[in-house]
Amino acid sequence: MMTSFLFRAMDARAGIFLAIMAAAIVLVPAGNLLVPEGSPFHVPTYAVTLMGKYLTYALLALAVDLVWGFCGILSLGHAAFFALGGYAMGMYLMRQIGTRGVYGDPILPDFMVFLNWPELPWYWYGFDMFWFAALMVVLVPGVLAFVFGWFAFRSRVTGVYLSIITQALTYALLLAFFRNDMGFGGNNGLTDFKDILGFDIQADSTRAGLFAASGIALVFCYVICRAVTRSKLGKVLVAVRDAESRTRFLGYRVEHYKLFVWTLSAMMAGVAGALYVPQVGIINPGEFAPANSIEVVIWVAVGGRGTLVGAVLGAVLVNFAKTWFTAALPDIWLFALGGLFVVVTLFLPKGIVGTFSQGWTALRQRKASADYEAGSDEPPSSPPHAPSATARDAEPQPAE
Amino acid sequence: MGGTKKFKRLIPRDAAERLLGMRRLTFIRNAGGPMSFSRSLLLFLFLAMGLTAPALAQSDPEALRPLINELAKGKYDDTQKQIGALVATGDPAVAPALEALGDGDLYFRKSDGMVFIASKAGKGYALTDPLTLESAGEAGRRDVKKIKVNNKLRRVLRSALGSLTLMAPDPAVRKQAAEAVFKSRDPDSIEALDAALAAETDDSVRTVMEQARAAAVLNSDLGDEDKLAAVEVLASMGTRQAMSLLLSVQSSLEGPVRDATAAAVTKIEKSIAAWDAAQNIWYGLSLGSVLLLAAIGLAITFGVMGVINMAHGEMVMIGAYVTFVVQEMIRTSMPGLFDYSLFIALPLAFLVSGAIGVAIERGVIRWLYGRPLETLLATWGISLILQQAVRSLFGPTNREVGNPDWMSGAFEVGQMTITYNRMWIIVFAMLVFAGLMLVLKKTPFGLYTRAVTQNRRMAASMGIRTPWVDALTFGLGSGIAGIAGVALSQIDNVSPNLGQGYIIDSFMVVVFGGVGNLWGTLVGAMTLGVVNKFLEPYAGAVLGKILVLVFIILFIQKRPRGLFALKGRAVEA
Amino acid sequence: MKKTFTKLALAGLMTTTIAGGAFAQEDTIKVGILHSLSGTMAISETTLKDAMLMLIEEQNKKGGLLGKKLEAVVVDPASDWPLFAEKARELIEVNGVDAVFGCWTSVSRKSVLPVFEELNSLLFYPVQYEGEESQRNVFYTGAAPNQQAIPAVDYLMNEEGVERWVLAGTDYVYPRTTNKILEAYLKSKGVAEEDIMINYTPFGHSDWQTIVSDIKTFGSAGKKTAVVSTINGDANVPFYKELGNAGIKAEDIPVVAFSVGEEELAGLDTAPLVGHLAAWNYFQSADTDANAEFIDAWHAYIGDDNRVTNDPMEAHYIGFNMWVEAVEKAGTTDPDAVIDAIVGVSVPNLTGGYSAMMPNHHITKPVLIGEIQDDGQFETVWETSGLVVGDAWSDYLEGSMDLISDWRAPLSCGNFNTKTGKCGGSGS
Amino acid sequence: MTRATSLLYLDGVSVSFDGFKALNELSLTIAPGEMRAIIGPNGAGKTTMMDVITGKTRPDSGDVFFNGAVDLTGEDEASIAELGIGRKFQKPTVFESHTVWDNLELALKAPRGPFATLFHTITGAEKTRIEDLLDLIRLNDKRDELAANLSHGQKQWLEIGMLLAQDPKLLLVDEPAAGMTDAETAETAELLKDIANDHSVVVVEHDMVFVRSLGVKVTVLHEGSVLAEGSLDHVSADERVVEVYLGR
Repeated sequence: MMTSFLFRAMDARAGIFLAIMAAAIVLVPAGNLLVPEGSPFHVPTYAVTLMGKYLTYALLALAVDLVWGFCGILSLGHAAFFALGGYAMGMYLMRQIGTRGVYGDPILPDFMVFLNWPELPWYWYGFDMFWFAALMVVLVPGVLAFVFGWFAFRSRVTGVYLSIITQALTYALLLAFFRNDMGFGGNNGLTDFKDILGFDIQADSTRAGLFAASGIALVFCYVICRAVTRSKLGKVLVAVRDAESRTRFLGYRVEHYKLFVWTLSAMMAGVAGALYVPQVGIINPGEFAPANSIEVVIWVAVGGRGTLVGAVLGAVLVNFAKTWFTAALPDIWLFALGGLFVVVTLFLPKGIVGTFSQGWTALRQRKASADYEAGSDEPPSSPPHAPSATARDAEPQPAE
Repeated sequence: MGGTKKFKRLIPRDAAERLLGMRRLTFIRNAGGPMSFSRSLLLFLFLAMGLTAPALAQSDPEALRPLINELAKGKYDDTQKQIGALVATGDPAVAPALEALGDGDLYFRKSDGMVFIASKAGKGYALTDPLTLESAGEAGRRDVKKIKVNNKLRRVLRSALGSLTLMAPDPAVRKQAAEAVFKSRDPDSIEALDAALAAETDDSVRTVMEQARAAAVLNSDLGDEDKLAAVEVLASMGTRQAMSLLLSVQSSLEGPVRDATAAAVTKIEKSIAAWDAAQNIWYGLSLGSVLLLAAIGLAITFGVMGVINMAHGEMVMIGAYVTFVVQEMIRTSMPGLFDYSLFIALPLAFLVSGAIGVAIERGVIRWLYGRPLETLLATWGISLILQQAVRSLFGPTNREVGNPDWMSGAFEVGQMTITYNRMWIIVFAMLVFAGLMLVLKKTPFGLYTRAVTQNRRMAASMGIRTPWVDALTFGLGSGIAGIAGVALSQIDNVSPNLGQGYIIDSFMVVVFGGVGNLWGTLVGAMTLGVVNKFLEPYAGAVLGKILVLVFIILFIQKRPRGLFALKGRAVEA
Repeated sequence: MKKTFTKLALAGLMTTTIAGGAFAQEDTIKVGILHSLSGTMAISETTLKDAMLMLIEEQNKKGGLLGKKLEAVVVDPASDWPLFAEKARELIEVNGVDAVFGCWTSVSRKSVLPVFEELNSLLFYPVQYEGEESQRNVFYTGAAPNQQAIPAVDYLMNEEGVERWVLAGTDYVYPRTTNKILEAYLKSKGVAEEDIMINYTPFGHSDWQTIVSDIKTFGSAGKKTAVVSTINGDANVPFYKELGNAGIKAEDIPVVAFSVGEEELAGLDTAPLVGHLAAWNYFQSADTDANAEFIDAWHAYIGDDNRVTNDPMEAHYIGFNMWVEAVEKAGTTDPDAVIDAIVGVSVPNLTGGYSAMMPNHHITKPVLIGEIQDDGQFETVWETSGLVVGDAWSDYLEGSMDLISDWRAPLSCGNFNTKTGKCGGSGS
Repeated sequence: MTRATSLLYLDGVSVSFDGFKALNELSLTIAPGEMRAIIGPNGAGKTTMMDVITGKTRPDSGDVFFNGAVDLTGEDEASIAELGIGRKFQKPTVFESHTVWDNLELALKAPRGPFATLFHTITGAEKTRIEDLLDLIRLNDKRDELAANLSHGQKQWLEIGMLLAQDPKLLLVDEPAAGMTDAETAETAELLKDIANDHSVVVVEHDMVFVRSLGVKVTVLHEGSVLAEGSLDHVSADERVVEVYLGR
């Protein structure tokens, strides 16, 4: 059963994606570790870390695409799950510092020492073990998403209302984690990590390893997403997206489906966050910022909603543009980035992948319909209403 | 000129002049201009002292000069002694110098230690002789040094003035003088107060004087009987100030007076607690009206038109910057208009933000109708661009937007303090809301807007130019946001980040109230404001805000379409 | 397809910059500037970027350094803390800068610390901060708590006779630590628990009605009360506006702030605030030749005579000159050599004295208390008689009172425990 | 007929929206195997009645029973659908970005839980059933077409096909002939009659010709309650009905 379940995930597009990812997972670390510096094929550590970060963003975008692109749940709060996963990993990394902190306290992290915490708060227990932290990475975002979703979907909160309360969720968490009394280091967050699983976190090989781990996680989650979206459940999700009450009248418990995919997506976001933290070296409440969640949605939109590969592409491209612009045009890069968003919406409404595959299909269909006799009145384009049907769910009601 | 302002309020010009009418002194005529009034005030001060002083020495400027020049030396403690010495001469000719000292305009020349009154002129200073008040040439910025004053010296001056203006002809001045004595609690002024009370005709001034006397009595070494009476006066005052005073003397008292003080404090505390609740509601309404102002434009662009307008905050910001530009122009060309700057800024802010709104609608949003989520993406891009544009144009730092006089200060209602700017903002928010309702319900434009948003195709087929209605509606929402920016510039930073701070709150308000319903926005804003302000004293500002957010999340579970949702079949059509 | 494209583009970008860097390195020394030009911190940090560009330009006019021209490399970390680390790495690895001047918030500094340590480069950090840190690659040219907070409290106690204290701050590590230190300090001076009120607000808090009224209430208990404000940047403007309108006068309840400088006051009408205080190591009003020169140069550079100068700018001025002198002393920009050479380097500050780099990588500074004037400037009403040495580890916090820092050989340790005689904190 | 022997039993059902009474003490009974047409002017409460039966709207008061025993007022849409009540909307509602085949597959009677669907693989029996349905609704050649590309009438049929795929005991059909050509209308009437052979059907319709061609018992709704009941000829002879239909 499982094999057929996973086998469904494959087609040409997925094949290309997986091949590229496999190449990257092998070549980038190899280029960094094996090729000597100075060679044109050497990949500098800076680039490895940067690309590793992009991959975690891509995983986050994938998670958002799963709920938004396929189920029509526009989450403006996914960064919260990402950050929670990041915090779980950060807590593990903090505990690994041990006596190497500036105060040399074997148990308490530095920020607790100088703010006079007498002992480790209970919720920090267990995070000195990797397996426990790894479990929490998926469990904490998963449980939060489950509880939040259970209430919200059962109450049939939909559209913008749902989007805005996801913003409220991440905003509330932002404020909560800013509080020093919470015991997560306040604004400074968790930082100054030393090693992960015994490997020096600053070593080139660890960075290459983290890159590879991010790549593998991305591939793994991609395959899961493919399998889910191409299963009958995936069809139900799209049905929910396009005509929620029709789906209900067919006897599907829409809230269960939403809850399933929402929780799954939150767990993926948590994994992304956990891989992000050791690579950038810090986790702080800024990651909960509502604007971050909006940005993720934008990555997905740029790449192409509901295409999975598009989400990955969008995340990598937008972040690459950001990296480039902030260095090349430090004073005016926001013009460039803002302009990019406007241009993409106006001229590539289906995102990059969506537009390309639409063009591809149209080309093929034109060829096909030329082969047959032109008899149909309807142009063989893809449905004009498909995106707007989902958008309609989010459309607010007009004034009375 | 903080110092000047403070003195100015104490005694109006005409009163001082009437008082001084009989004696024409040369330096007053010489002084002329706007300065003359505070000079006369100080003169009055010395005249008043002269009544008790043994002799009013006739001025010989050169005899005083060494004393004046002394001011250039030493530290604050020395300055205090030097001021005392100057006052002791009883010579009115020292007044201008002291007044300049209070304003921070007294300088000394480094080369010879001579003291001058200096005012900025070009890159350097124009010097005035502090005794003859004749021009004494100019000096470079580095040639002179300011004689410093600090809070302590300002306090010394304030209390001195207080006990000496108790007999002024203007009741308002007498009242302020009595209030100053109340703050200084100087036992030496009891005598002066008794004299003033005997002559006092105005009841409200008399009350304040009695309170001031009570304050001074408690601070003196008079007998228990006097003190008990004083405690009673203060207890009936019931204010925080009175409580503060009672608490401060409590430890130095004994026996029945001490008990009476304790009882009085308890009594005041009780009455204050009741007022606190009222004050909290006021704060809540005030916060609510800020939220309303921030959200009401969004209630149109998002609520009515369905555009997820992430650039809404930037429209507010642009309104604030319009206010800045208007004030800047007024400052440089017609300073007299400053008090009207907001009225000039309002229509301009509406037009500028509105025009930008129309441009955005025509340029971008009109291509995106029916795809609200894509408006989110595009308007997010626009908001980045607008922020950066303002940053490039006006710089990244805060710009100063001043409060006109009628927006400054506060007044008391019972034990509640109401600041003028908050009060006007509440009034303004209500006016904007009422105006908007009027436009939407009673004008043809409003009718068109409602028609188009309800059924675009039908409206179009009835001959309404839907594209223009769209553009103007978006312009209206943006213009309203611009107006909100004028109001918010009075209480918040004017910086490129201004809009970012309000965007999330605005969305919360609109969604909480029920998308598409202006009344919902009003009630939503006020509810969130009041809830927030009632939570804040118990939970603290941070936790209070978190609780409000959790409240919104839970509330939406209960009413998935906001406070004022439409019911029935139409909702899911 | 897309992956390869990205990789190609990235590789392309990097090879050009690396090649460019390598080529340029022949005749220039690169200096990185790591200040946010967008996002929430742009409001404060952009000025520092401009100040650095000015200092570099002036140094080049003087003939550069070691016979080479200096070249500024500006990046925008966009108030995004992880991005700070990424950009720091980019500056050092890709652009090959020899020193970086940057960061404002503590969290941004914490974020880049491991990068500077790993890549062994230099960071000059110009902002007053909470202390509790001393790192080999970082030079702290802003004030440590003992160079700002404690003198300010002393002033209020001695000069204004304050007995009751409101410690109001934004909820993050600098106010938390500072207030912790102050609380311990005040208690050691005999201030009772109930005479201290501590209040924290979120970042960017804009509705101060409740807190201002709380301060009023707290101040009406019959004892002279003062507010010690560690409220951060943006939130100050609405705070002071509320304060002014509520009629809290400096003569009654003075507010002393550690994060409010000339730049913050530029957004305010200061007439109602005259007499409120701030503690810094520099005020624009400092009456010295060096300062006048600096202000003139700044106005000329920025092309606006109304722009103000502030304490962190002076810190960059000092830090940059120290670096220049240390490089000249060492004859190379090699970080290890500069780290060795810079301790003990003493350069003029803008308040008429000299500041020296101490072995703990903090510098000596005078402490000034200023009162706000109606023109948006501060007037110094009190200053320390001599220079105060920045103390990395507070003497008033339990965990750190035994720690010292000395980066000279043979100790070479940022957290040497004088009790255990070991490097590496207080633990076992 | 009593509640126990009925298939659908509505008694004294009232629903109001903001003071407007959409249903007013409505009572209606459908026997097993019966086909019933419901007519009434706009606003008579036809769609609201459907909403109440299918669990979309909760009645303010009154009883709704299915199969004589199951209280529908306590169930949600999904469980009512699982009980065997299928509903076709007024506006054809199909899953536009799915193919015709997928639309039917989703509607097919099968376990409805997320985990069941996640690991579901289509069986031979299911394939045959879909093929049959495709023939029935005459969309065999469009099976791989996206539903969005179908004509209006084809969407109506697809929706009816989806209804049948659910294998319900009771079909609620809201204006099946709206927007159809005369030929399509006639075909639809035939289709419904076929279906009525082994299902109970409630048809809401405006089109009198269509109702007449069904030839079944008619209930007239007006202002939220039953105005008249009987054969079409009987009710159209009723003066009140005539007044309601023509008098305004």
